Amino acid sequence: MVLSAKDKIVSLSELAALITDGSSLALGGSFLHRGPFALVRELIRQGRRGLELIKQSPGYDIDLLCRAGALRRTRAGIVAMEGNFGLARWYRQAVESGQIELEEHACATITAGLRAAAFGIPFQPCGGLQGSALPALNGWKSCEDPYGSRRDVWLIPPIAPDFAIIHANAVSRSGDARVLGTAHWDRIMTRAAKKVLVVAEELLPDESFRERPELTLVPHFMVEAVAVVPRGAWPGSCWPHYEIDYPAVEAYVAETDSDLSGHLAAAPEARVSANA
Amino acid sequence: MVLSAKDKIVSLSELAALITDGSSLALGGSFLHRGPFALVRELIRQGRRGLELIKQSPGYDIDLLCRAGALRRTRAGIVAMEGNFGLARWYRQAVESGQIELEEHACATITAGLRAAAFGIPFQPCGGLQGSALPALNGWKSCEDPYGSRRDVWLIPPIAPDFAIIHANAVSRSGDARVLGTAHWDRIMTRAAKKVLVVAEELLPDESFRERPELTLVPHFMVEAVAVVPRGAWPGSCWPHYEIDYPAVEAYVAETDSDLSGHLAAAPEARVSANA
Amino acid sequence: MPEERWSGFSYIVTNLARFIRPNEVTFSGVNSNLPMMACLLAKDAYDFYFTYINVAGGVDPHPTKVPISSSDPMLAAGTQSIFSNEDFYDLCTRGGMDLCFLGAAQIDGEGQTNVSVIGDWHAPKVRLPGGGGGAVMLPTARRSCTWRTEHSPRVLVEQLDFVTASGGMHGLVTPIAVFVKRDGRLVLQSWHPEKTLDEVIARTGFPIDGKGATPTPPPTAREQAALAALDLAGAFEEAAHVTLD
Amino acid sequence: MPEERWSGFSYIVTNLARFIRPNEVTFSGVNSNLPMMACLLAKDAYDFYFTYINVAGGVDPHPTKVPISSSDPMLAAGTQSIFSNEDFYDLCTRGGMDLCFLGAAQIDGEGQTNVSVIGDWHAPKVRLPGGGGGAVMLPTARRSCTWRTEHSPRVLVEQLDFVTASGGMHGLVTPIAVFVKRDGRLVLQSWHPEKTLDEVIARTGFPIDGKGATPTPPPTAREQAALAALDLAGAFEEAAHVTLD
Repeated sequence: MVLSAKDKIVSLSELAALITDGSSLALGGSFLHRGPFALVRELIRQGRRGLELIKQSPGYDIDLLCRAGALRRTRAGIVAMEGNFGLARWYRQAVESGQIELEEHACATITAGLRAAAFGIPFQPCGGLQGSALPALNGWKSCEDPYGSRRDVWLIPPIAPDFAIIHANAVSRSGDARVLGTAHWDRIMTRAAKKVLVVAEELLPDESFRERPELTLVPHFMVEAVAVVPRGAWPGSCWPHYEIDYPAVEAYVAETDSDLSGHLAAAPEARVSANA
Repeated sequence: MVLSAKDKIVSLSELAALITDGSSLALGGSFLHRGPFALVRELIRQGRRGLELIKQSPGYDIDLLCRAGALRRTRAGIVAMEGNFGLARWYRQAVESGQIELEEHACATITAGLRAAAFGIPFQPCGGLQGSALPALNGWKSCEDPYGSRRDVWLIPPIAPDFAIIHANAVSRSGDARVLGTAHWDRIMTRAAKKVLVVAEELLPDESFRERPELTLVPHFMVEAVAVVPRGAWPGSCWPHYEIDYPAVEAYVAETDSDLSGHLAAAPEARVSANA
Repeated sequence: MPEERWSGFSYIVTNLARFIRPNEVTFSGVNSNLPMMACLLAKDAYDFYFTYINVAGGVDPHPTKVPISSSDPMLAAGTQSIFSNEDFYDLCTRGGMDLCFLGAAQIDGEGQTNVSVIGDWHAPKVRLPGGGGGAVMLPTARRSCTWRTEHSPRVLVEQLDFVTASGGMHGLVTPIAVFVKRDGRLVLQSWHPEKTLDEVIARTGFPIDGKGATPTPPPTAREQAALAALDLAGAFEEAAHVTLD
Repeated sequence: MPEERWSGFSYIVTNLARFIRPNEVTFSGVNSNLPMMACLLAKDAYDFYFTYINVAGGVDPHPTKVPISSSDPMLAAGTQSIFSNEDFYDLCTRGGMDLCFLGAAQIDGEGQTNVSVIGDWHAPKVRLPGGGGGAVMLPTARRSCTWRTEHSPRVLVEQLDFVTASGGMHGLVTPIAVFVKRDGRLVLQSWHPEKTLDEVIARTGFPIDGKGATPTPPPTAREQAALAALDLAGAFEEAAHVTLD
């Protein structure tokens, strides 16, 4: 008579609807790899505004949000399209024009801030940063080692995103999220955020998770809701399911105006719902 | 013409010989579960002295080292035989008589100290501890949040063991260590220690690791040397290979003098080498 | 176990289980057979879902038998994820742990605990297991509960020999009484119906008055059946050595 | 590629590879195609083992093709472990990273880097990718090396527009020169044999004197063969747009 955890599967549009204007979002993956891009596109379709993006290495996601005018602020480590596509043009323009506010981090200081939130502590010391102008830029405090090592260390304040949103390889009905290959920064993001949303390549039966529970990056009880969106990381990669769709990224980059309708309509989740 | 990482497989006695008198050892596992117990017994056979044991939840291992007079000091969170066997008698006697020095921790403060070492920072803030007498006992420093939250937090100094020694389910020739089920504290121990030694239940071909690299807890380049010792976690469990050998633990606990020869001779690794 | 009567063992396990609430994240750790059984009992006996995580890395496990060690890997059998030690501690310190079962040797009237030492720390009469989870989890979990198999002034004390963990227990169960925290103090909620209020007060080392307390409601049929199923051979009850005196 | 002659592309990749030492832990990150190729080249061309870890989680991977993106999961193909981002950063900050390849937009004579901005940070002429790995890895890795596909006073500068990362590069490779750190300054180690020392000095924005520098030894047959095998179709060389001018 043991009751199961509840079913958390919703549609992509229902998942996006959980996110309100002005929310701060930690997005999983890195550059063009295993990002929750279908969800980002759906937020744009729904006209979300005033978002903050938190990510060590955003690229396509932040560029898209800037191009759509959906972003107000970002805390980011390194921003680029990568894979020979260079800088993220719409992001660059948004920062240079003052359209969005940038809090520039090193990747590891984003992680430190997420760790402070994940560990429930008021700050996280971060190694390195000696001589960098970033701490002063951000008003970070340093501290002398009270144990006498004479090593000063920078203290990074907590970063607790409203949502962490990751693209997983597979989920269970109750929300267990399996990730294959590198987890990028997804682990610490899901521990630091107030709520976790998952987009997944596929739904697998509970038995599959019971056979290899070690592959579950996020246990179901930490997950708010899940949408199953095959090819949801398009035009990026989701190993081992698919690689980067280079022609699609080239087409995205080649477009010079802010109208995203063609790109959004070309996305796998749009074509599926058009067919449905 | 790509050269492989070197073969790190040695015998159990060679592995133990890498550890010199007076070393500090972080031992993997928890209580009677997946501890590197064959290695602990081998250290006793080799007459090692003056060791320090660092572990959140030692039990059989610390009791054995106390009984053999091999221990000088411990940093520990909770010490017990567990599984209905109650307190660890020889450990208790060693502390009460002043034979060993105890630095009493909460499990999470051991982890925090290991994190400080693993992260390369001079201290790690640790949540909780409010009202506990442990911080004062250990001379830990607290710090007010420089970001104005008015939350004080305790700062734990680094714990960098000379060696982390874990019992893995499987290894590759070059030292990749796979762990199934909970990793207990093995992950952070292997990141904090100056050197990592692995005892493993079995040797598996590289192909097996290439199929599921996500199951590798410690990559080969972090590992100094490996001994393959089937049933090496005896009399404890090594899931899914075997459970606790309760009669053996009962026999160990029932012995009232410090002579360990019978117990050491009954261990699987001793019976194998006697047959060899 | 005669119907609708408590043994000391069933009293502790069942009343610990009654602290578990729907949809909460509930944790049992090492050296904690009775809370482990309470969590398994609650899964079977109550009509609500809760998340049961444990020190073996299990999340809502499906053990095929009840292990003797409460940190046994059997408690991760059938789990769909492995939630390792660092993970559940971090969950607790960041405020995501709803209910934590934490052991104690001595408990005072504020619900502080000593698991370190009997006597002076530096000249111990009895060296106890030590710090463990409490010092960090007791102040950071939303609620914590503890249990003792002995109800006497030497375990429920006015003054701890050492304050290992502070922050205050939400609940305490002994073989003869259930306490809850009210206004920062442990107060008697109910007592074993075969005992008297006076006896409970007399055997409690910290001051209580028993106002508002009632005899503990008897085990329900489902609680009894669930516990019987967990301890078919009675081995756990025997090993726990719980007496009412 | 004519035998024993350098192209700008082969010059950068090969001379980056020459910084790799036996048994060391060497890392390549995002936005780092040339170091990625240098690591793969070194694995093939040199008679020693080193550990190659990368931002895709790979440890001594066996990619079945060279990916366009230097963070592509292909760089974890055939790996025997996944060493995720938190893990390799921690390795670096605790002193376990021997050689780190780190990108830069501007480099000064002390080997500090700017990857943040051209112009004033608060009123940028060009917003660059930003902080990335450098600010934490450059001061904590045992050695770091960087590269630029352009050798000019606007990238090798006297004064950075913004100091993103300090701590000092051990090595720098451009299409026409190799620099190493000596006494806290980047000094010229060797230059492209088809260029002159004077040209290199003139095109370097920070002061160098070229004392002790020599023309760069030509690529060995094995270096050439290894690079050719990595870039069979020449697509990487073409995409890199490296010129000597």
